[in-house]
Amino acid sequence: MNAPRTPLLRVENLSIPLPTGLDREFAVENISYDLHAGEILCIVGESGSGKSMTANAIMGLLPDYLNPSGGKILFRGKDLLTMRESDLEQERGRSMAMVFQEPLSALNPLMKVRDQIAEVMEVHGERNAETRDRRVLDLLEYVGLPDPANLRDAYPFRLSGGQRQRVMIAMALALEPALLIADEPTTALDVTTQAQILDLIRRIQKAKGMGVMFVTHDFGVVADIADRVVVMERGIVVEQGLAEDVLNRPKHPYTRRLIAAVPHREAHDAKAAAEGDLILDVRNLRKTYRSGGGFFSRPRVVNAVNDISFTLRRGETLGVVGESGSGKSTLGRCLLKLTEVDGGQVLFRGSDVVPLSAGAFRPLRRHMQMVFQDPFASLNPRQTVGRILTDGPVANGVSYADAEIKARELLALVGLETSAFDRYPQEFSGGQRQRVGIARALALDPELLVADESVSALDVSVQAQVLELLQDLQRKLNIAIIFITHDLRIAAQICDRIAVMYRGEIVESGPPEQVFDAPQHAYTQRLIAAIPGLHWNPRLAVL
Amino acid sequence: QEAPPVKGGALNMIAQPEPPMLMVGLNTQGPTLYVGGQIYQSLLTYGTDLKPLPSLAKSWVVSDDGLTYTFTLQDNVKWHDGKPFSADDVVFTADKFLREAHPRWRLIATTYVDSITSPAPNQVVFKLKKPFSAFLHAFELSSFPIIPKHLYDGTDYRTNPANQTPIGTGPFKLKEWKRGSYIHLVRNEDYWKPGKPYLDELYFRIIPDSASRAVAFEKGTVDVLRGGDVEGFEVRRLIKLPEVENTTSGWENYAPLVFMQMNQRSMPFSDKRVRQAIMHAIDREFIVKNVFFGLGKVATGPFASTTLYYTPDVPAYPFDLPKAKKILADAGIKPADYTIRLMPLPYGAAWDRMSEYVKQQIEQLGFKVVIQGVDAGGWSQKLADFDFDLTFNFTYQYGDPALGVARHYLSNNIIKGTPYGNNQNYVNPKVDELFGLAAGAVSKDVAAKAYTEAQKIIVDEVALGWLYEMQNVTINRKKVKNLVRTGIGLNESMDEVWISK
Amino acid sequence: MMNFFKRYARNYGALIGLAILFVVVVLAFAAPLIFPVSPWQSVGDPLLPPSEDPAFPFGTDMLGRDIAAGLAYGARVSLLIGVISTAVAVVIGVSIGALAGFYGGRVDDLLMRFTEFFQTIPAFAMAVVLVAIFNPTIVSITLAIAVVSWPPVARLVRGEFLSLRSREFVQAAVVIGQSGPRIMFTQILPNAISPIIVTASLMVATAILTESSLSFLGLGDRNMMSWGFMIGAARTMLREAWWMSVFPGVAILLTVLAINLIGEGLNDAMNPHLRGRKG
Amino acid sequence: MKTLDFLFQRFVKAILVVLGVVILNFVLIHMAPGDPASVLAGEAGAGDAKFIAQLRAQFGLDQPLYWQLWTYLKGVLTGDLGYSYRNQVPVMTLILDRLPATLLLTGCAFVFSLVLGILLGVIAAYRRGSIADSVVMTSALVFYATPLFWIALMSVLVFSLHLDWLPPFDMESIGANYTGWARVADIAHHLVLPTVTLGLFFTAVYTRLTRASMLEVMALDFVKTARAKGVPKAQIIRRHVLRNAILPVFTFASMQAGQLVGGAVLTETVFAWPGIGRLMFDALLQRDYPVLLGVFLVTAAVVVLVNLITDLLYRFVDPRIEAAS
Ligand SMILES: Nc1ncnc2c1ncn2[C@@H]1O[C@H](COP(=O)(O)OP(=O)(O)OP(=O)(O)O)[C@@H](O)[C@H]1O
Ligand SMILES: Nc1ncnc2c1ncn2[C@@H]1O[C@H](COP(=O)(O)OP(=O)(O)OP(=O)(O)O)[C@@H](O)[C@H]1O
Ligand SMILES: [Mg+2]
Ligand SMILES: [Mg+2]
Repeated sequence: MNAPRTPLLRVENLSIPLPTGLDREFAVENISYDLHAGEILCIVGESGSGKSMTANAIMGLLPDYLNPSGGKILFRGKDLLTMRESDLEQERGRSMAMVFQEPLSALNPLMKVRDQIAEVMEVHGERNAETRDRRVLDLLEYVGLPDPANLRDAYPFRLSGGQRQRVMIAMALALEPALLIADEPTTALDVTTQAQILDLIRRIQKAKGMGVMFVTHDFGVVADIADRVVVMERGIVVEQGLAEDVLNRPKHPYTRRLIAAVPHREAHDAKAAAEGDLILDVRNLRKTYRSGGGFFSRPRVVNAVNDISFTLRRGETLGVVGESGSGKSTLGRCLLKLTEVDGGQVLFRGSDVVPLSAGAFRPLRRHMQMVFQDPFASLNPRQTVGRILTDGPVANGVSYADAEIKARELLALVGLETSAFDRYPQEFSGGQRQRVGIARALALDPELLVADESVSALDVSVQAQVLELLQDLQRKLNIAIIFITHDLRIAAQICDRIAVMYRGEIVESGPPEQVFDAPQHAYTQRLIAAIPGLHWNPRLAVL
Repeated sequence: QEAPPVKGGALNMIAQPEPPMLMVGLNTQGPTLYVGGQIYQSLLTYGTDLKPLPSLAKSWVVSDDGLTYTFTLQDNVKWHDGKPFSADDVVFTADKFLREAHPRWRLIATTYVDSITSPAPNQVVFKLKKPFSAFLHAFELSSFPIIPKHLYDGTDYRTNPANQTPIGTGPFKLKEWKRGSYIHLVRNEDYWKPGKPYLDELYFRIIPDSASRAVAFEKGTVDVLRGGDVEGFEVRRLIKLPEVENTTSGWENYAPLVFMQMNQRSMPFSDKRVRQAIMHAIDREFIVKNVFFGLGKVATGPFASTTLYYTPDVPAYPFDLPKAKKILADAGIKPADYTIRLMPLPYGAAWDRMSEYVKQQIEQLGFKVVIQGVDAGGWSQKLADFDFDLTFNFTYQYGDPALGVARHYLSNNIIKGTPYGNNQNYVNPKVDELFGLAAGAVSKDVAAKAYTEAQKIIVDEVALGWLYEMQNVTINRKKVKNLVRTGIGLNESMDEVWISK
Repeated sequence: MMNFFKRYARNYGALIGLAILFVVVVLAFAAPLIFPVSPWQSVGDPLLPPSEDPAFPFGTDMLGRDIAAGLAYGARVSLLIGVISTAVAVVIGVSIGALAGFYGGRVDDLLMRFTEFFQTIPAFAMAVVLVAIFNPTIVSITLAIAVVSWPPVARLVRGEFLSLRSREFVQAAVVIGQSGPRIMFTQILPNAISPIIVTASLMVATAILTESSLSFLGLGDRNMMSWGFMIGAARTMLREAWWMSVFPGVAILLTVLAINLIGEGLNDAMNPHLRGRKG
Repeated sequence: MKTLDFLFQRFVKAILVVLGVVILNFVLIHMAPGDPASVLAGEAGAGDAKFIAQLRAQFGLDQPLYWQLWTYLKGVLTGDLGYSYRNQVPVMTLILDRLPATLLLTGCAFVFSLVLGILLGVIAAYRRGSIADSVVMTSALVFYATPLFWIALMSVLVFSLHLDWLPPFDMESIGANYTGWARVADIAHHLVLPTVTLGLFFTAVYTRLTRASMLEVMALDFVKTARAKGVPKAQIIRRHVLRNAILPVFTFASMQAGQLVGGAVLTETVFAWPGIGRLMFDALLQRDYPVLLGVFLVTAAVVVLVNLITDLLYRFVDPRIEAAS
């Protein structure tokens, strides 16, 4: 990195104002940074900090009603902001390309993979169809897609998320651009797939010497791939520098806060939970989904929960981890009888709840509560927080007056002001809403709490607060918790035991240190190897 | 001025609506008779003065006691398929076919006819059980079309394939029927009137929309418009076109007369004064002028003014709202106590307008009126079941009061099951007696006297609320000659019609 | 709420629509005051062209009835039938859609086949047949329109229920032990209400069009003056008296247009995209 | 296999719908007031019980109800939709006579409205916010709110009676007896007004739909991808947006086939177009229930058929269908 070289991309004092009436004046304000050829620049920051906005501004993909009010974006010395649209079109796809977050929707559903990739070459002057075709084949092979000859004639819906993201990358690489912008390209993917894609991007970048701008909110990813880092907070660049420095010696308090919140398993203090009473005993639980199928074709059968057994004691936290689709949520839903169970027993306090009818089970529900994933979707937008918190006790025969007193206590317990009682969920931030969700579950004094990805939708710093709250509550109330997550690091941080699920089965279970440090099952091993930023220990950062 | 007839040419007319079939023995709807009248014929026809005229019967004799009718048939008449026509066909028609298939003939035959015989191949004799002054009026095309025995005897009449290929004795034969488009008839070369018909071809065009029918006439695509082919307001416009003439003649035998039927089984209509008041409350001139575009004439009583035995010398009911109200007040009737169900005749826009008008007028007397929209089926069923308060109806007179008029007033004709009887429940023994007397009279004078007296009583009691006599206008281009000659108008065999060059 | 009105008021067309509808509603309510004589009553010479006689600014028809009076009374019929039939359709549609969407499975299958059946068969032809067979009265017309117009509501509500049912807050309600019907009414329905309102408002417009079409074909209630009836009666007189058909047509057009504008305004104002997550 | 399943399901569904309509029809026939026999007898001017009984036997009205339903079903299967008492012709004959005219009219109106609607919708979406957009969308709004029969009447008033450009009634010049191309031209001349008036409402519908759909698709991520590839705007619209946006318009349009028939009743009535819509109106005036219900059944069947065909076509156009469900 020799400084005098003109950078490949230079963002200079860029400001993009937001339409009036939104929460802040500028989406990004006065930001500046450089990106050199042959390096990976990571842009990190919490949701809404303006990461995507800068990326889109560079590509000239901002919506019509958002216009930069000042600054320059110099690409190889030319200001992209003053360039004519037709000239910009020439640059896009040829010298700079972009990969988006959501591989599902970023591909045209009605166009074959081959045509979508070939189109880049076509619009940039490659007239020979045969050449294009050959190149498509090469590209597909290059990004590591299996059976490219057949796959190129597939429509996107046939591909998995990871495959689609590879197609997107192939498309971006088609003309070997000098600049690749990747906006959270792995956020929607599994850890294992994420690791592969990160690997691919790194490999390509090395091979082609591109400049890569990589947007992410995951410090693990930063640690894995970044040469340099830009940290953004609410539209402002608060810190930038070499990855090494920023990760291990963060200067700005915001950066420090972010890093401090990164999950870490060391924090786990092994507590003696094994003595509590047995509260849940699951034996050979089964759940099979059947869908499609008809007169001439067989239905698709998914053994989402396949012969699962485990036990849980009061005050214990069981982490359930596994990749997407491994059946974690289904397991949770079966336990709470949110879905029909196909076989096995769920002994709750010694008696089997599986055979109970919905009506007979309803009185038992108050003992088993749930905290949901999406704090926006899990609260009825038409009800006040008070109503949300009192509905449960009222449905279980508590008088409204008592329920209200309890609700106000709970608000205090989860760290919200009691004035929240009369407000609507929309008036709260994500973290606050998740607290409301937890309070709702606690309103019924449950003995078992199922938390399904309860922190996945939250930013790291908020995530840390909520995790802390959960742990705190468990200590106070001595509840048993089943904590479902796809993030091994989080599970390791707060669970007493971890069960790893793979294709509907628990392939391995034990205390976190055992699962983490001496994984037995090959799948667990793969899972752990894929965790981004494994070599970097945020605990060691100088905070 | 009268140029000699010339032969040849095609006459374009309209069949509206398209007739279901042309077999007049099985279907007596207007268009069927219109087209079928050129193919089938009857024994007699009737002049505009309603006097019988020869058709397939060349002459006829009535015995003095009025019980024996002897018809002598034309010579050399052949069916369209070449088979000779004879008295056997007439006997078959009268005794078998029409008795089974034709309700009006069946009634006459069972009530009056004793026997039907053919003493000679060209003679038919009807012997009656009792005298029937109207008997000679029962031989018009719609009542008594002659059916070929050789095609129908011993078959199921309704499913007989010959219904699709009608065979008659008339001046024209069916050549082609393109459904939805036209019916094409051609000259019958073997017609029994020598040298006739003059015309080579007849086209009956099917034009479903009334506005297009008017345009078709304007443009010269058709030469003749029959009454009902176009809307009333179009008539006013079309008759003013150059080279066009019109006549209201040709409907004397039918003389349709429109009336209100008020159910006299219960109040308010069981009170004659209410009926009288209502007659005064309705401006019948207004109806004729604004609803039916002047195509009619206010009716004075049960007999159409163009028919036999009509007398204008009956009580009159001029439009006079105050008087109507006074009649009710004098009678001590509180109209507000009554809600009258008005059931319009579902025959189209003009009839709807009339219902709306009548409703308004009766409401002005203080009655409450609700219009009870029904369809044709519902209308005839409700009327036939006596389940109505007030409705409209009209009757064809068929030349003689005994055939078309008396049925609405005779107390022995209060029969459930038909909309065309004495459904309003009018009962007056004196009237029964007078109609009986007239029908059985051998002498015309006796009949006339009885009918005159009956009319006076009926009108005074407002047995029905007569509104107006429909006037159907036939419009044609002037070049079409001899079009309307008789009282059955365009249903008449067009064997004398010709087109000037 | 304030926000809602503000958003609505931003929409120019929606305001115009509201203004027009306001006039029509006033006209409907005030009809007996402005025109004390029945609209069926002959009050002038037949077939007076508009503005020939200042007493009849819109002219008279073939029976000398005041077209203006007909327009005013017709507004009552249109609005009445439009609103009631929509209400009935919404009740049917919401019930069926809610049951299907909430319970899913067999119930859903059955109800949706039923709905599809009604959606496939030609709606207007069906309305014609129903009214013809049960005789045109205000009740049969209203019901016939309702019977042919509920399926979209059912589908909409089912869709909403289906997606809301799997939403986490509904599962939360299950978990805290609320009963099925209670969840349907207190958790799901309030969240599905705005699309229902928007759809319903647009359905009123369609219902008015359908009613006028039925009346035009002679399938109106014979005791009520309606716009479609006026046009139907005037049809044969097009050449002689254009005003008899032009004015009622304009009345329908304006009313339906107004309601559509309002519906779109409501849609924009309630649009979940705009509402977003920030309240 | 999936395709077979799909075909099978769609056929069963279509047949069930038609069967449903048949049964509905039968129920309605029996709800109709007025026993056909007494109606007929009434029209024949006589109502004696024997005559009515004879008619009842003739039309099978004296059989038990389930037997009548069975007979009716059997009849429908063999194309017998009953008998028009009024016209003395089998209902099927009447309908088959008139069906081609209606198919011609609705077909033309369908194509007209779809082509014009999509065109205008695309223009409006492409030039969103421009004057062209406002003009198109305002007129769409107006035509969407205008009663079809009234547009028809007004166009007769203006284009036929006033300007005398186009014939106001019928499908052919009466009695002209053209043949060959002259006849085609004549019919086309007559077709213009009905097609346009019937089509305008649907044009408005499709315009609005296309525009909305285009805007929706234009906001989707893959459009952004295309822009990021450097594809020019016009090509994005053509290649990426249009196809995705038009599919829902097509689906909707095929579902509208039933509506089109409803419109045809009104249009044919005004223009005296000799189709089944007109037949329905005539049957309505005369309350000829067998014809009314026959027309209803046939239109329902045609609509089901159209939907079936679109569904099948759709399978080829949209690759995703196979994956769904
Ligand atoms: N299309 C838009 N219209 C208006 N405001 C927008 C738009 N897109 C983003 N914003 C606002 O701009 C700011 C920055 O958004 P941006 O999408 O860049 O955040 P981000 O850092 O990418 O967040 P995330 O991690 O959630 O993707 C936010 O306040 C957001 O609400
Ligand atoms: N309602 C359903 N019908 C059919 N299949 C389903 C249904 N719900 C889940 N599945 C399937 O069951 C399997 C397990 O799904 P589940 O939601 O339990 O996974 P998960 O481990 O929670 O995944 P994620 O991390 O993505 O939430 C998946 O293959 C999924 O496709
Ligand atoms: Mg982003
Ligand atoms: Mg899950």
